[in-house]
Amino acid sequence: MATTSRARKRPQRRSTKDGKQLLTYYRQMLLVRRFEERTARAYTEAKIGGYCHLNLGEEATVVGLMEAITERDYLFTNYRDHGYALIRGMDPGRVMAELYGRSDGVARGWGGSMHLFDTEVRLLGGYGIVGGQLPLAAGAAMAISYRGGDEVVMCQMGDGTTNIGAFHETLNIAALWDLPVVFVVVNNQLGMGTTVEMASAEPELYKRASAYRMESARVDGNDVIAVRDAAAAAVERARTEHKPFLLETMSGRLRGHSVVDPATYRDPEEVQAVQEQDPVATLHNHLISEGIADADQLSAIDAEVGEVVAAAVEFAENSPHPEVESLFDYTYATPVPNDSRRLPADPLFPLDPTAGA
Amino acid sequence: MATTSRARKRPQRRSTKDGKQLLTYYRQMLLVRRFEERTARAYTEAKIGGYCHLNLGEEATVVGLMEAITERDYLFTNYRDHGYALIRGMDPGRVMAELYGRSDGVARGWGGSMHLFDTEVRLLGGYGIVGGQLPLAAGAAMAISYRGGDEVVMCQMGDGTTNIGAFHETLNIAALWDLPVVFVVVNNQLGMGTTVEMASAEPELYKRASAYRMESARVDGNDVIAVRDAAAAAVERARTEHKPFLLETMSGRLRGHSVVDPATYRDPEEVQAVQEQDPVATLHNHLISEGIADADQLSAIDAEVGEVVAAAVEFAENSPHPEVESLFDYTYATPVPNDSRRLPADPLFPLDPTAGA
Amino acid sequence: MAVITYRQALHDTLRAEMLRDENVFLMGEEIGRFEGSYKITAGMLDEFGPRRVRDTPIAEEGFTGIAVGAAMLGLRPVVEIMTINFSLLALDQIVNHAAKIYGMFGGQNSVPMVIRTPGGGGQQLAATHSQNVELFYAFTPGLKVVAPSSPADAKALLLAAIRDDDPVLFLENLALYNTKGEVPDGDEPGEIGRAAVTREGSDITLVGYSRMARVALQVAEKLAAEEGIDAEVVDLRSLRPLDRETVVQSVRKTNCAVVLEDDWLTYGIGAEVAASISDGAFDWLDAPVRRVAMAEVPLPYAKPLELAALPSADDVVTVVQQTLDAVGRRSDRARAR
Amino acid sequence: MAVITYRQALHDTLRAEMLRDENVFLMGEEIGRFEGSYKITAGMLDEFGPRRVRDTPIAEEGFTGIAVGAAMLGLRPVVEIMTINFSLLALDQIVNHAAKIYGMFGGQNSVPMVIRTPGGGGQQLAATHSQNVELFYAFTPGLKVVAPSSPADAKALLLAAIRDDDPVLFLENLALYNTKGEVPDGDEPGEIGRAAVTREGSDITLVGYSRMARVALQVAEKLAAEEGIDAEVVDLRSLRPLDRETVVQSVRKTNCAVVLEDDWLTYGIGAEVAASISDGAFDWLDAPVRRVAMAEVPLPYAKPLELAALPSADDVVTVVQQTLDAVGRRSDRARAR
Ligand SMILES: Cc1ncc(C[n+]2csc(CCOP(=O)(O)OP(=O)(O)O)c2C)c(N)n1
Ligand SMILES: Cc1ncc(C[n+]2csc(CCOP(=O)(O)OP(=O)(O)O)c2C)c(N)n1
Ligand SMILES: [Mg+2]
Ligand SMILES: [Mg+2]
Repeated sequence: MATTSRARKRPQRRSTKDGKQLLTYYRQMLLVRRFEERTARAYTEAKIGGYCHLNLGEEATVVGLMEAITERDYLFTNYRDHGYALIRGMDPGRVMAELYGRSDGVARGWGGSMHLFDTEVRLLGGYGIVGGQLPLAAGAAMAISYRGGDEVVMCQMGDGTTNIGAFHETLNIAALWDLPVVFVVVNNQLGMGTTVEMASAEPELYKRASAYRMESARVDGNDVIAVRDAAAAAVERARTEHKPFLLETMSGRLRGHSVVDPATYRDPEEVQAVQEQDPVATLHNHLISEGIADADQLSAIDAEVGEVVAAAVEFAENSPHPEVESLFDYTYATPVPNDSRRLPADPLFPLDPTAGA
Repeated sequence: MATTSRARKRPQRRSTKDGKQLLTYYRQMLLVRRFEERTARAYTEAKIGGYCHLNLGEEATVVGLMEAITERDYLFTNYRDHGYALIRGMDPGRVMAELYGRSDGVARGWGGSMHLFDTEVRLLGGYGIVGGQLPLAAGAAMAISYRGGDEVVMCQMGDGTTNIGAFHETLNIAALWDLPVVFVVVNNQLGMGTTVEMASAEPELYKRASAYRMESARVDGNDVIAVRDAAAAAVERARTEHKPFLLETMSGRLRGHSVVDPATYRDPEEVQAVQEQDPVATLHNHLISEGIADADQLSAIDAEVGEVVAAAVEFAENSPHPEVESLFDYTYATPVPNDSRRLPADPLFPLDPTAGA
Repeated sequence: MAVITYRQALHDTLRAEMLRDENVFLMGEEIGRFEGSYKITAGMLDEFGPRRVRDTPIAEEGFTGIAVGAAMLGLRPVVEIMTINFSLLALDQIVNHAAKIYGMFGGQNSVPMVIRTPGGGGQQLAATHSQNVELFYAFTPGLKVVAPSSPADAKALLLAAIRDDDPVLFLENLALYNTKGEVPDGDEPGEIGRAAVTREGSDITLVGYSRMARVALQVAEKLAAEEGIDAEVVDLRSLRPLDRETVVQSVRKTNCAVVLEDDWLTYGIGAEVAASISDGAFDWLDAPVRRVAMAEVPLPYAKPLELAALPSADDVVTVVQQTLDAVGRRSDRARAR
Repeated sequence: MAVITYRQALHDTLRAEMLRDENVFLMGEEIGRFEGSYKITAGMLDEFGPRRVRDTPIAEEGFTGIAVGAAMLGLRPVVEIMTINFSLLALDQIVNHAAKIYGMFGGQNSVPMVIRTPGGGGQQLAATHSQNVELFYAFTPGLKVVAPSSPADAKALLLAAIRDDDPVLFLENLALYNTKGEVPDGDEPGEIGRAAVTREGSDITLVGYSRMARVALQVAEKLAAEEGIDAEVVDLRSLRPLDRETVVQSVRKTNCAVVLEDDWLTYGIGAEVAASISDGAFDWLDAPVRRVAMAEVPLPYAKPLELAALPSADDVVTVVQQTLDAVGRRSDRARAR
């Protein structure tokens, strides 16, 4: 049997240092929260197009995970990627500009909401094909181990993603080749409208690691410290022992699958349960009840964060649209003869061939 | 944790009825053995083309499995399918004719060695794409459960097949939807030249069922009774409880991956170990040492089987090649206008268009 | 004859076929509880229950193959693949299995199934979610591929596809779902493998399918109104089999053609159409067959880039004019000779 | 210049590139312990060890995607997919990922990798193992696709592919592995995106790639020897980018063309070639461009059926003759006018 470790218990008491740390996390979680709320608004204002998926309800998970990796590590995510980008250190203005499809966007407006990417912070992409990022992440880990490096790759995915073939193929090879990659299943209990129980015959998803003799754990995704600690242990192990790990975080989705989804398929009780566990509200209350901060301090943080978000929107609004002339600039990295650079109405051959013949 | 049951112990003593049964199985195993040996010869004589994979070393597994399903059940296999076809009840002459690519072949010469198929005996195909048969088999099981039938589907595959995405996707859905399908991993310890340990991070393959809360077991594939009993239990459970099962049978490959493979990559010791467990020789010795039959009786069976095989070859030799005129007969079941029926030199349009215009 | 949307035509037809034939059932991601990503199957789970409206895990290869296997036993699955981009994950089951089983086993077992899936760019879905890869299926013998452009054809061809004994890829288009048209009552299936002349004209032939067949009609009306150009429009409707005859007959009348397509130009569907016209109407053609297609780039997210890359009605107008100019130049030269 | 087989040219080039650049490594099923299904990588595991010669599990989507990820970090994986048929299982990683990553993220990260894979029917491998689906890759912007027909080009283009910063699909062919030819010493890479005129001639242009470029040469020699027909042969070599210019220039000289391909006719690679010729050489063409391609069926196992379905040298001769007849008929008519 594969060994799987249970979720760690969270520490009962926290020191002052923990208190400060928690305030920092609160600020980060709030940044994700306010950024996503603003994103939703921008989407309804038609400033943002395409599909747009938010991290609302996953703030503690996002922040906890990002705390567990260092600058030199790599990150791959799915399309629900705004929060990761922000906390990983992408400039909020450039993230918002990407959502707006502007030339100052992190991917020059080519990727949009689902495809944030920044080599600077080693976030090597949000990906829109469910499961597509898994082999890529394992490949990055393979490159690290090929070179004898000590970086680690973190690969985020959703619960629904554990049912696709790439999950199986990738976890097997990662375990077989001792790749330094930590797979994280952000279990928000839904893949669009499908529950975990409707989609996974083993709904305790972390247990699936046993099919690859891979270690795994489940943790409360609404508890930022618990997420951080579980992820940090997995990352450390990957770094020093070159073993992959499967971490499952349990949280909820506060809104629809994407901005346009009214999520009418959900039971009111289910929604209420998720709202009651809102990680931002919970941490807010915790900070006050533990005497770490008072309501005014927290409002001040909110105001600060609000300014960051407002500045990001302003930056995006003012960023120019990409030039149509750049349309053919990113098909190939190495130029080759006879590459097509035609717009839809351009002819294949000069229009009056006899003229030049 | 998923529940997995250990391989059953085989009964220590056998009754006379068991003895008779064993003789029948011996005859069937020998049919596979002699048929495959003859096939290898025909291949080297260039009577058979394409890829050609033999069941040599898997005779006890093949016979045991085929004993566990009834006439009304369905079978899907990989390309290593000759033995299954014979024991399932396809006419040996028509099987050999298929290998010869003749019009009396079970698939009219269209499929060849890898693609035996006969609706009569409900063997719905040998398949050449590794893992391709798994979704199909689950689909057949879905049709059965859709209609409320009590047939069962058996789906054979090799050890190497457990690493491909379709394995994961199919087992998950089969468990989720309670499909009456028994998956059988014929672990012959190699996928071409790759060992199980080189390919599967969990080399005890039956344990992978736990990722789907599916029951599973491992059994000695060289012991025809053990295979039969383990498979029969799984089939019975699928029939009555509508639950899928994963059965792993352990055996060895007596020759190369396919007829043309000299298997120079194998250690001599490894090959010797496999030869020492040769299921046909083992059963031969067992029948004699237990006094179930004497050497003459067994030789007589061998002679009989030899005649069946010789007759099959003769039938194949005499069967006509398919007519070139039939080339376009099996592209579509429902005819449609404008379907292409052109040979490579045929024009798209009549050659002198002005003539008819 | 009611005027309904393309979406409604699909929905109503699926529902009618489910009522008519117990063997017909639906399968796909989010088609039940979520009522379909594009709501084609809205209300179906409530009406028919989970036995006949199956929400699947995210496992395109698995569930598509399960449909193939179910079809082998005589059920008539109608699979929804959320968009054609995701069908690439099921390609092995579609191309190596669904398309091969009838032939490879010598005609013993047919595979009566339908795969419904929408293509189409223009929704700012970026490079991996905006592809038009119907080519992959249209290229594959053993499959049939239809691509209706109107609500009426959506109904007629879906009826035909469900009742056909072969695997049929049924191409929809995100931009067509809300378009409206007259749809006949009754349940007369269309014919797979036949194109339609959707507008008669004498000056030039416009050929398209799916969304671009609709664009072709709009352009033809505009050309007639604004420039007095009388274009004939051929809607391919079926990509495999391809009805070359109808296309070529039209070009033999008009003597020139423009092919419209939403996919990439090089090797796209239009390449075959242009090659076939150039062959079959060789002695009639007065100008080269031009194609209006998507620019050959991974489609960018940013709106101005996406707009520039996608073929538009204006692009078609430009190319029609250039083609008629070329015809003129050639007749001038002929006159001068 | 040594005369070696196509197989040897590939093997030697891989080995040399492994020695030259530590970032180059090999990955695929059975390439190490088994020494490759077609023995291209024979001896490589012994020489370079398992770090650089990686036997993978049977998991095309997984290991191809792992190569993409490794390439993103600057390694230069050379992946072997056993035959192009199995590449369909990796299509999502090739088309949705390898081909998209550079563009979709605005040019931040290139994907320097090579996928080597053989196509080709004619080995009685039946319907699922005899397909030629290079079209799927040739159609996809972001990929480069080369299809050498000679040992010399195999070497030159493999060098170019490995050193190129983009994902390159390198098409081999089962029937070419044992063919021989002169191969220059040194390590000068070829140029991706350029066709070659491999035989000059004035009567007709034959266009092919991979195995069919070789068949074209053989047919040309035969036509010259037996019928005094002087055919020009263009070997496409690169399918994406496609060098239309070289093809069209040839046809402007010979005034007629036949396109040879191993894949299915409708929507096959030849459709684009024929359409491009018909467009770019419109005023020069004296007869329709004909294509010689595989019959549109799932390829049967039985030898006589397989032979009938596959394009042969004789088929090409027939079509060349018919084309020249048509040219003759047309000049007769012109003369009569
Ligand atoms: C291969 C593939 N199939 C289907 C989709 C459509 N799709 C987008 S998101 C999604 C649900 C994913 O659920 P989960 O993995 O739980 O992630 P979450 O959205 O909850 O973060 C689906 C089915 C897709 N993008 N890719
Ligand atoms: C998708 C796919 N990849 C690769 C191959 C080539 N191939 C044929 S058999 C085989 C090994 C299969 O091993 P296993 O599943 O153990 O079956 P066995 O041959 O031992 O019965 C491989 C890699 C294939 N047919 N299909
Ligand atoms: Mg989820
Ligand atoms: Mg095996």
